[in-house]
Amino acid sequence: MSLFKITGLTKRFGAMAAINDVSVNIEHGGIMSIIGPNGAGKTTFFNLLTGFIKPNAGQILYKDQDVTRLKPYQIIKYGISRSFQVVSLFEEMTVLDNVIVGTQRNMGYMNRLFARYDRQKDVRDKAMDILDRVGMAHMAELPAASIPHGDRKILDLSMALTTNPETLLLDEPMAGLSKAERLRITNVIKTLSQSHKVILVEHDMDLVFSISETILVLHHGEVLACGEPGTIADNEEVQSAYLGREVA
Amino acid sequence: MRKTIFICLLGTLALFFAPWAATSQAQEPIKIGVISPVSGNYGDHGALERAGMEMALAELGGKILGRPVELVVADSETNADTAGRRVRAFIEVDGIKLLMGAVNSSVAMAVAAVATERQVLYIATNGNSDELTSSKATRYMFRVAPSMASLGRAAGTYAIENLGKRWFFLTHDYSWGHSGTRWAKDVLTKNGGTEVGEVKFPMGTRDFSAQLLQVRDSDADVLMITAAGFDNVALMKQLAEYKIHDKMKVVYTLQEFVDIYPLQPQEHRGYYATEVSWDENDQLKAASEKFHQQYPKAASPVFDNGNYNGYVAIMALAEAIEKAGTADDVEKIIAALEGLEITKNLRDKPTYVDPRTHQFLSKVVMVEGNPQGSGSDIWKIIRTYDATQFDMTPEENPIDLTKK
Amino acid sequence: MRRLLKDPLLWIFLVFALYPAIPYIGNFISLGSELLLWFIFTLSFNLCLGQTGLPSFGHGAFYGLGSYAAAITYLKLSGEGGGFLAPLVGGIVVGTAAAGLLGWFIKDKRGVYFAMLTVAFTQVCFGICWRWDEVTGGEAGLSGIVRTTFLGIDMKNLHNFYYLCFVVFVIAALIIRSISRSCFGLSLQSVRQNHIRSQYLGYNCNMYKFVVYALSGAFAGLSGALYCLLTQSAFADILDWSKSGDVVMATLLGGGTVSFYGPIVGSLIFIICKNLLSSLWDHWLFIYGMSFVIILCLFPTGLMGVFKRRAASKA
Amino acid sequence: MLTLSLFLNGIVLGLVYAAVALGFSLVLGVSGVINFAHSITFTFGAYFFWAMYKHVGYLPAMLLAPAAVAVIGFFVERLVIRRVYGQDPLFGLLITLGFAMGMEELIRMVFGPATHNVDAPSFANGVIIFGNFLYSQYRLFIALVAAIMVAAVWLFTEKSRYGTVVKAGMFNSEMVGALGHDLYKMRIWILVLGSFIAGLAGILAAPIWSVKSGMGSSILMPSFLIVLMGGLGSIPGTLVAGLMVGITLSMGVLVAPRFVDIMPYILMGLIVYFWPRGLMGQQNIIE
Repeated sequence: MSLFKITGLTKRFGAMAAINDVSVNIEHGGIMSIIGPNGAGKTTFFNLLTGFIKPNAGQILYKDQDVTRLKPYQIIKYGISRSFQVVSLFEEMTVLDNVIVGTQRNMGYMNRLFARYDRQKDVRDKAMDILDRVGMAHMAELPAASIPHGDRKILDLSMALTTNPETLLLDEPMAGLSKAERLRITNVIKTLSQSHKVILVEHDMDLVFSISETILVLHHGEVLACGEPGTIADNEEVQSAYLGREVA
Repeated sequence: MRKTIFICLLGTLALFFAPWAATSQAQEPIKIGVISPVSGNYGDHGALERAGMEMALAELGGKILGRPVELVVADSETNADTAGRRVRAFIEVDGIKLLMGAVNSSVAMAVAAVATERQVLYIATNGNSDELTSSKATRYMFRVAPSMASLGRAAGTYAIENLGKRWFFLTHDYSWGHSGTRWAKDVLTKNGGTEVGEVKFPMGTRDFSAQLLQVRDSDADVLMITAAGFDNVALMKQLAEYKIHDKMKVVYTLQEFVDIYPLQPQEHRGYYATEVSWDENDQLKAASEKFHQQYPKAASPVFDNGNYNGYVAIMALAEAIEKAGTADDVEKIIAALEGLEITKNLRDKPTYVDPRTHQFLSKVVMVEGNPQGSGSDIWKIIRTYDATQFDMTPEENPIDLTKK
Repeated sequence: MRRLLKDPLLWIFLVFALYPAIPYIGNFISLGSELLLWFIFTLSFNLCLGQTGLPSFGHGAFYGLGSYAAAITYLKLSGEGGGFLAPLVGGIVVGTAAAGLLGWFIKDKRGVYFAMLTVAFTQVCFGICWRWDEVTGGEAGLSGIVRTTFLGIDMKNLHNFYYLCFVVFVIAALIIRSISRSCFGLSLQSVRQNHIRSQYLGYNCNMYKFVVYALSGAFAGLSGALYCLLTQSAFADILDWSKSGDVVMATLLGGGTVSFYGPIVGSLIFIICKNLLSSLWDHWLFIYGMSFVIILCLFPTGLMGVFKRRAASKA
Repeated sequence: MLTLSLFLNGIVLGLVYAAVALGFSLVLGVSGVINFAHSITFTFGAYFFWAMYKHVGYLPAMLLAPAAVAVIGFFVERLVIRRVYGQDPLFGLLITLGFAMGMEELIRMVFGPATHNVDAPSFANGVIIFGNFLYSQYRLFIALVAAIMVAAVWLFTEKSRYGTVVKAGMFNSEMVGALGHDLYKMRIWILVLGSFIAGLAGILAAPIWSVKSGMGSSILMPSFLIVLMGGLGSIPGTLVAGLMVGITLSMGVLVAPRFVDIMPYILMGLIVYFWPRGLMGQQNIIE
């Protein structure tokens, strides 16, 4: 059975259909990239998948369980987690505390009334471990608001790991990163993809075609094409959509 | 960082209490704690009350039993919660044993609660609610203004005898308003009148068009109103605007000179019960003249309920202290006050203090608005009743403060 | 032990433990008790505003309902026979129930709408209490409540009652502080700072808002009940939204949004300056209004915000 | 017959309340500031009108007084409101609330605490009577003026060029600034216009409610409720919500006369609960 089974998914904002009758199956394992010009509905697709907004029509099955109507904090339990296109952090907390918020929830410590959050050794260790994996351990005590943009993007990604998910939805994790940082994150994504299913929204075509097993092309809220990088590369519709010629 | 908080705490505490520390002088003055509104919407009513007190004190030469008297004022902000706090500070810090004042009943009740707990004397000047001298009466509280029983029944008696038998009631919807209507209804039913209808309107109502349309729609020949404060000023204007006076006679169970004075002459229409009228006798006329000179900016140019009650309160306290021979023993002063005949009340007949209910009993004056009048001549006296005739009888009000 | 000495809460406890002994200031014993109750109320209010970002502009409703509940429990239940605990429990129960009920209905609302719904709630309560003569005594309020003995200590004595309030304040302050520093406290902070990200980490934000609102209602009910016993009466005036505005102003003045001690410093200055100003000048409201504007314009995060920023710049 | 006159009276009241809330809604919509100093401009309008209408005549005073209030509005913007743009709206609410409290006491100092009286204009002083039905001409006059005010502001925001830019400012002030419109100047003009409207509303209310220092605080809450119910920045919404409040207050006398004053709060609670952004509200910079 496939990981995601999406049938007839539609979401309209007023007259404009951001996602128009999308039906696609997403398989287990490896990296899948979603590409498409700006405004193709990629972020809306992510919002629908993670329950942040409710679709007007259609159904989403995750491992054959219906998650269409669930809210984000319920979908997390199924092992789905996401990072954000526009960095979304807890600005007044330190880098470590940002991650601790996730790990303490995951370890079930979140409702302790009298246990001091900064003295829970096991929660801190798990958080530091996650920061190690993305190479940010040295920034643990810095306020999240003061670290450079690149590191904030990586912190956003690492917070998605705190709910030890099976499926990771990363919304443009590379946007605004320096060359070195892009390399670092690509390796992180590669190692993650062994253990997790990674769904990536990305504009960097060489990166997309080099690391992804399957590619889904969205255009005006509809599925233009879905398949191996090879078939997508020489698909005229995809090229015309990107080169701006309207399909006849 | 820790030390800064500590210093800041101590600093503000010390800063707060400086002014009060400096008030104790050599010869021990008699301190009277006056609690009435200073700021806010009712500030001018409070000022009027205090002016009456100051004037009475001046006439006594500022001394009782030879000791100088000092009026210590606290702002009640027409709020029971704040008034209670300020009065407690009076008692605990300044050791004040004599309290006075309050423009509305909720503040009077709050101060009475503190006075009972701390066993100090409190003379409520202007709260009219019945509870003050019935269900919530306490040994440590006296009340100068007549109860709504006297005012309501006086207005009701005059109306039933002269104006008509079909009444419509317009009631300010809080406990004071209810008591005014209750006593007027008492007179109505006892004299075979019929109640055509009643509308209660909430505090803070500024627009009475809805209520007055209902009044016009009824075929009553008397509109009995119990309303006070700024709502009442707006109501008076709209009574004229909707030409209610053409259709029926308008009667107020209590009206303040201060509320009507700023209105247009043609809005001075209707029959009102009031506690005092400045032109009752020459003594009051002279006193009003003197009052206007000393306090030109006061809310009322003449003696109105507010300043008259303040005046009588000081005179009563002075006579009681003289009779008791002490200004410090509260129990003795209470005993002296009970049954006291207050002669310096600018009236021909002294005010009698009923020992059973601690209610000051004097007169209730019925007046009729004078649309042609100008300046202070806004109404003319049509009947004077003796308050004892209408106050709550022992059956209606079983309270007896003389029994321990 | 050394760490304990550096803890500001300990210094605050010390100051207020010695408060009655302070030469001149100590005479204001009732004001002292009231300050302690006001601290409990503003600290629990700050659990909503400073910790979870809930602008509860009608929080006075739970304080007022708590004091009414205590008065009614006393008059109906324990009567003359004494009974000091029943009114306190009544206050807490009604405070929690009212906050829970309102919290449940507005748990998904945010910002201005949340604030206005709480104001609507407190105004409706005020309207009802002001008119319901049979139960709440209407405008004349409820009186005739007498502080009897509690655990063998005669509560009529003001100093005993002051120290009862002090003990309750110490317990409440420790509980609230530990909550604000606990894992649960961090969860609340995550709801305030970024409720979208917090949902994606698995937190049911609306439920947290409801729970913290009910919890703070309990403390507000408790302080309201103790206030009723202090004044031995209960009036509808506390329920008016301008009273609720006072608690918000005090917390902001002190810097509640950035520091746990903000509400304490804020309410201390707020109550004292209000009393001090009003004895100095008839039109004190003008200074009061203007100074509030100036302070908040210069120090948006309130006084404690200034201390914190200077401490941070030194670090 | 009574219900009909109460309904008509509700419409008249509704229009006045809509006009009162108009200035508040405009400022809240464009600059995202909850301007509680609105009550001050309302009160100043009434006081200035009372001070000048005997010397200058009724109609000229109806233009001069609000103009004076607009000048005060300018200074209010420079002194207080300027610091509040872009901050958390509740912060703006508290600062302007403190400011309004201080200014109210200032008015009391300058003009004295007593109530002043403004009598209706000569041309609308009488009463219309047909059959048993009676209605005061003055209330119809102010309903008319209120309707004109609401229509004028609606036309201004919907039709005129400057108005459309202002309306766009309501929904995305950064974008409008980015497009080259001097957002800085626009906000000042909006507050000045808002003060003008509030001053005019104060003049309409003066003869019925009489002029006193505390009159501003009594319209503050109703205005805020109306704007929330109608939807932030939506002028038709303010009109509809104003009418609803007016009718509730007027018809409420038939249902439960005792609880008429808390009905608007209950109404607001219901509407905001089911329509989170108000009847006609859209996403706004407030959120």
